[in-house]
Amino acid sequence: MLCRALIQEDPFNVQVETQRIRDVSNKMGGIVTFLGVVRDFNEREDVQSLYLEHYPGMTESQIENIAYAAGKRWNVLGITVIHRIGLLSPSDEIVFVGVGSKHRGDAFLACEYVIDYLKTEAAFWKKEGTINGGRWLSTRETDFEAANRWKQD
Amino acid sequence: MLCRALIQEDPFNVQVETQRIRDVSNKMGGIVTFLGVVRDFNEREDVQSLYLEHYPGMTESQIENIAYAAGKRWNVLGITVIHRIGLLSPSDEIVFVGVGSKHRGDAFLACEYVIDYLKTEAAFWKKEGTINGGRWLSTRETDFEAANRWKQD
Amino acid sequence: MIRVLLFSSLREELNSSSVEVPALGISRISCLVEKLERLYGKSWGRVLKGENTLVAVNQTVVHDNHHIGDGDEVAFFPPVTGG
Amino acid sequence: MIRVLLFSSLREELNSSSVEVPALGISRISCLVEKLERLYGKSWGRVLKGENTLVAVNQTVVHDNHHIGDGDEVAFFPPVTGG
Repeated sequence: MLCRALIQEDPFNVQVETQRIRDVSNKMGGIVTFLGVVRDFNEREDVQSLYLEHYPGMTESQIENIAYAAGKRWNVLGITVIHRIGLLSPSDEIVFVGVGSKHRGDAFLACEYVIDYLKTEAAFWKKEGTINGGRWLSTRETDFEAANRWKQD
Repeated sequence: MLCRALIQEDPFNVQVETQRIRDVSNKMGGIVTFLGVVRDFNEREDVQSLYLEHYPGMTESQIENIAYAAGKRWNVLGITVIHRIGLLSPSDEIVFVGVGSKHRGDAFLACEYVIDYLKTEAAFWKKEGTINGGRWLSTRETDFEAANRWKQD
Repeated sequence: MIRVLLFSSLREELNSSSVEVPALGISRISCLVEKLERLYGKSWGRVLKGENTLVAVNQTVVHDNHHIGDGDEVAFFPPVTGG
Repeated sequence: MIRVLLFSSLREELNSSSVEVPALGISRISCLVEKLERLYGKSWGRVLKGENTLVAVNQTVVHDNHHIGDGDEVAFFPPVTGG
């Protein structure tokens, strides 16, 4: 299983990233991707910007750990995670999770697993900029519930 | 819910298609995509090409029906399905399913639902070209099982 | 007239992608198949009555010996294998 | 020395992203927090002992009053909100 974890300010290209996963193996049958988008209504209205901070070094290894845990649990051939940091605007892409596998069922499960754990375990922090100033977000209860589902086995 | 169903010989661009889904609504929070790839070992080895045929008119409306059924069942904002026809080679992308929604859980479920039903219900037929000649494929048992899961509610 | 379409392996086996037959006396799919057999030979009956052959009338798959008539489009094909 | 890192709202509240303190006499996180409080003021104790504050030692989140020592990197931050 090939894992690629990137944290960057620049945008990413979903076409390039999915083809890169496709080319990992000639056994590739399907690629499932999740693309997170900055919404303009996170916890309150009038979000004008989103600032993202991470813990250099730790965040990357947390993402790799999550990806390898997914690779142990399901039959996957390649996982790419790209998370943007810095200043973003509504409708910007913020996170890409791509999982390629021989059979699509594994790719769907592994992709959702990775994004669910990434949301609750990886060291990123979001600050919304609104017309009334900035505010650090708190973790959503629904994200904890999403991650906890994977423990019920 | 905005639905787009295309059947074409040309390749598609996943970056362009995901951005198109993203731009459907400013409430978009996440986009889940499935990308099917032509493998070189479908039911036997040495696959050199894959030829795809469809039933013009019927196939498009079947895809739209599947997409609208997904849109009734989950809270989704946009669904795009692109299926290629004609002559393809191993590692070519053959099908794209993209689902955008406010919350990612809906997008994951709807995307998997659409590809599962597309595999068992939509009028496409695949013929493998191998070094020993051509052979029409038969439906995989695992695809029927995948589609049947959605009936157990 | 009834428009008959054939797809995939059925098209290849019968070496035909579409034919038109007069609707006169044809009220059900079984009548249509008998007519096609008389017009084009026994192989048509064998293939169109095959265990795995599916039938769509006016682009909707039908599961029984459906009523058909003048102006209808009737398609025969094997199980689908897309995606 | 022990390297202390602060992230997100904690960094902003304490107006500092990293400090280094001598490791002498510091064997646990609680000792480190007391030392930081003495060096930089009560607000450090309040923020670092906050109910929602998480601690990582050498880039691994620890859940109790972990042992630490010379050369360790100790980070304090709020619950994560990525993705």
